[in-house]
Amino acid sequence: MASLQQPAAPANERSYWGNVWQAVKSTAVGLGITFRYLWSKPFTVQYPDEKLPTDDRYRGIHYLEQDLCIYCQACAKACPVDCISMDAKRHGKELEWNFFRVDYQKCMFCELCVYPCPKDCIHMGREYALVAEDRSEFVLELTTWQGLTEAQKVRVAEAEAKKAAKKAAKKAAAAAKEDKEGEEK
Amino acid sequence: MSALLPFAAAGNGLTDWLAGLFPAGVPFWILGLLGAVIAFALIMVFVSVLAMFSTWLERKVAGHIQVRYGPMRVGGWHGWAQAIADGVKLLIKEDIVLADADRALFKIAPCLVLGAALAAFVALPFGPNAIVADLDLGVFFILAVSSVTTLGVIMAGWGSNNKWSLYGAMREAAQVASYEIPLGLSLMMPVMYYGSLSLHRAGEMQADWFGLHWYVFSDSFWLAIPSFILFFTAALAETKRSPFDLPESESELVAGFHTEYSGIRFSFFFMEEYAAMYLMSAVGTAFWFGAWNFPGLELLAGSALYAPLAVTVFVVKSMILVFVMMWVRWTVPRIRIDQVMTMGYKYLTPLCLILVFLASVWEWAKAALTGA
Amino acid sequence: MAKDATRDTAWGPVEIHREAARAAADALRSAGCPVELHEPNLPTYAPPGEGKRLAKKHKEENPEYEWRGDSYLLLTDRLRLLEVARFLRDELGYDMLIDATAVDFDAADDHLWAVYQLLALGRKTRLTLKTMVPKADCRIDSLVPVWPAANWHEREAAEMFGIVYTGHPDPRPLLLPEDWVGHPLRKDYQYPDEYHGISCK
Amino acid sequence: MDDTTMERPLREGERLVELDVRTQDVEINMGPQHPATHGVLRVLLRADGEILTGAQSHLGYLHRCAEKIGESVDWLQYLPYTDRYDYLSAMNNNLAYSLAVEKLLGIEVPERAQYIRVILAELNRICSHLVAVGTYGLDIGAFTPFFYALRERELLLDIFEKICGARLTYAFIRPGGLMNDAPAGWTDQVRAFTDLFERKWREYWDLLVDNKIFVERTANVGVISEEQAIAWGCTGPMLRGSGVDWDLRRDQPYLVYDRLDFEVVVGQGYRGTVGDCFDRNYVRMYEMLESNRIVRQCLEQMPEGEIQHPEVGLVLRPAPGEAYVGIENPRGELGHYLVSDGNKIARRLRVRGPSFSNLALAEHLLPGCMLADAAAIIGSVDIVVGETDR
Repeated sequence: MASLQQPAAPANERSYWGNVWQAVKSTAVGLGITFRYLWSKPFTVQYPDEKLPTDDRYRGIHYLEQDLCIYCQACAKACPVDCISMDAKRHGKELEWNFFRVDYQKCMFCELCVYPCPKDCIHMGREYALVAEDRSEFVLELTTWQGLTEAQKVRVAEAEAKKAAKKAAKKAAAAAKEDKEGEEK
Repeated sequence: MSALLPFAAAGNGLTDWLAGLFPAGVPFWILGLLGAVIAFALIMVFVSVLAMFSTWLERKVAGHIQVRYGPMRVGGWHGWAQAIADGVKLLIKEDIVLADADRALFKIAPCLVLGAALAAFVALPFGPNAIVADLDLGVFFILAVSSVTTLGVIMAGWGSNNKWSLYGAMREAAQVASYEIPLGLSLMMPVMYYGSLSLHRAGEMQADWFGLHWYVFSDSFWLAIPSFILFFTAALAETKRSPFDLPESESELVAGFHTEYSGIRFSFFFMEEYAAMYLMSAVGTAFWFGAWNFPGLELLAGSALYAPLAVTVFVVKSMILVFVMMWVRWTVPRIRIDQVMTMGYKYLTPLCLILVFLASVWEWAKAALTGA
Repeated sequence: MAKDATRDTAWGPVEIHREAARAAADALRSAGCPVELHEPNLPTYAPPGEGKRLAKKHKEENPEYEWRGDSYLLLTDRLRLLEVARFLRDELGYDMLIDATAVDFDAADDHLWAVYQLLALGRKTRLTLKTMVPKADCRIDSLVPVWPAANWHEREAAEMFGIVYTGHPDPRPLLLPEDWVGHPLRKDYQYPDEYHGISCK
Repeated sequence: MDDTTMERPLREGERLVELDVRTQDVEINMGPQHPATHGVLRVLLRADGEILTGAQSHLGYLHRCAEKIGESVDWLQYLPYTDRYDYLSAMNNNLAYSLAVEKLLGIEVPERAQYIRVILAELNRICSHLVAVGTYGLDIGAFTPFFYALRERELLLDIFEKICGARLTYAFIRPGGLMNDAPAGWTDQVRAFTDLFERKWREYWDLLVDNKIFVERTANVGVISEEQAIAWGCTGPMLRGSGVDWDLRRDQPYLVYDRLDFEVVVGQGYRGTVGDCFDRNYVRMYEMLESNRIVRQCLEQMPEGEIQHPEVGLVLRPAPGEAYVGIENPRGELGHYLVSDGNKIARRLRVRGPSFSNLALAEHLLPGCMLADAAAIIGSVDIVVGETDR
């Protein structure tokens, strides 16, 4: 667009009638532009009633795929502001979740917690409005369940039973061995 | 508008109408006082409604010019009740008077400002008969009284004990005092044309040509149009509207002279601003744009509809000019104080003087040619 | 696509600045100024797998710390800073002081570095000028008479590192409150427990 | 004001009368909360009526210890903090920091990443200049251009949101490349914007910059001479507005700027003196168009490929050493001077913000101007207090 190239500096029009003319002309041009926009459709939306869609990559409030999480703390370590805190108890392979909290007073939505995750289980969500009456309410709990799920309980019980059985078997074997040794003596 | 109906029916002068209602022998001062109270009440109601409507309109105009909506929530259709909500909020808000303020001046200032603006409405012809007092010096009275607001602004600026407010007040003083001159001079052209300072007479004289014999369409149109532009520019400065809103320029003086005001006192300044805008627009309408005259309106003369319609025409015409003021405000940047002075003294005043000279020659020549 | 001669890396020209540093060092030496030219190697990225252990390797291989990066001029006698600065500006065309700051590399060190980034608009070169400021006598000449740009940078360095810039026209603290205790960017800085009744922990 | 003071020798019979008028200057606080100081900057003004007789900036209200934080977080963890110095040009800040870390690491990012970086940096420059020009209008008293500028900025923010997910503080250009590749349809969106923008640009020019009142308010106000700009270390539009033909993108090219064809816009006293407020604004206006051109060329030249250097992980350990990289931010040269001791945390992280140096000069421009010019001059410097205070 040739018209948008930088123009050469004009002679500084500073004569009396030049000033009058420029003032009237430039104001008229401006009034024309604003008048056109007066009748155009507004660009904004009525926010709470009408929400613009956020993009797929939008960085909003996190969501956690809790069943994938292995409690490795990689996200918490990567966080520049230490806003992620988590606690879980390990039962062998199973995790008994206590909490997984993100403090949204600190969080700056930089997405650095998402990259180091080995299981790809923490994501930036698309929610952005977070309103609370108390500061403590900005600390969100991302887990959907605490403690053990029923399935986990079953698995833990099975594992423990297995362990106990193994132990018992070992004990029995040891006892048997002892008996045997005793008999031999 | 219904509030103005008794006016319209009143004939020329409220006291005459009142005299008819009371038995003869009631002292004149009682009628006068009663008339004054009624007139004040009517003007107050009119100005309140006007200010509410204007704030709403201003915000809608600003919004739509700026590709947004403006207020949309309160009251349903395009937030029409927003101004009422704002008014109620301002009324019930705490009235803060600063500890270090000059309390007397601080409290008097808003009343003085609004009072002066209201007083000027007395001489406005809303319709052929709807005028509180048809003064022979009508427009002179309006100019004189409305410039009293400056005093109030200076009191507010000084009384606030805030440096920004003081700056606002000083600017107001300099600006309004300067622009009285071009404002008065630009009114000389229509005054010479009509041969009268009365706005009511100006309205009557523009009734010919099927209601279109407005000053801007008359044989003096080549004087009318530039003189109106000059008048309008000076009126913008007089009413502290952008680009001449230096006394309250928010990017420099925070909020200028009303920085420290809140609640009802603030709303007085607010109402004054819109009242002054309307006042200047009404003077412009009365002198340049045919006052209450409109094609076809004459046909209704004598019917009951005539008076209210005439008032409506006048108010609508004035509101169009108010709209132009708003439109200008949301288009142009703000002038610096020395440029305001330059513009007033080096541009508007000389141009007005040139026009006054031309107009006097023209009117003289017309009179000489027609042998009047 | 032909590469411009002024650019040799994606992060900007390097060779030109090295060349400029050499030239400046020669000129300063011949003018009798006590400067040393330091030309560390440019950092090279280790092959895959070794990158993360780079620092460790460096320490093992070079107990003395191999220093890498931009070449710089080290002024050995800090008392002649003003003279050197004038020479750089007037004779060598370094007409712009981009940055003046200080570095406290280690709490155990007995000196700070005062670091100046210079830019020659005409020759399109940069130069880093460094000098040592002993912590025991933490004062150095202000460069405001040479480059007014040093004004705020020196004020900031003064409050952050406790360097006294002698001859500075306006030595008030800039970013910190007037009554702030300590110099926060020193490595031995102790965080205050409270400031005007506000707990800092 | 030009013909108010006339000093001439006394004529015959004249005598000079000195009036014993004692006036006292007013001291006014402009800020920390003031509409024209663009954030929490406090300028203490001394004024004789409307004429300013002195000015002094007080900084530090927004000091967030960026450099101290830099000495306590990882190299990569510092990235989100760079967004926050000049929050209007966060992409450029990311880029400046990433380039400095890459220099320490000794790596060059893949070509596609370089092109996307340039596109993002230039779009971000438009974004930042739109706010600069718009808020400058606000300072002068014109409200509407600000909203038009924000409208186009919104489209840009959508573009940024699409590629990185954030709208203001991106943390997207990271040492070693980019956080993510451009999604499908992104380049089309950018191209559509570049076409639209040239049309809309004309509106700002007609409505604001060409307006007589705007010209009167800015021309011959706050004139910075070439020597002054250089001596005070002004960079960016401040320097170019004063007529110095200097642009790091051309004179010390980084990334792929040496392959792109663009003009360096220099103030030429378009409406008044070279180096006045109008020229600085003029430079910003035309730089937007040049950035638009650069974006177009990048879209054409951009190759396919990787966007991340293969060996750069999430924990960086640059070799012991130091690096200074300065790039052309919308407001001037943003330099990072990094000192590493080979650990995963910086030893010293110095940020040289352009607004910081530019503002240092501003207070020297104010005395002698009018009170309203204070807003015009501080606005034309276009500071972001997040950067002056860091």
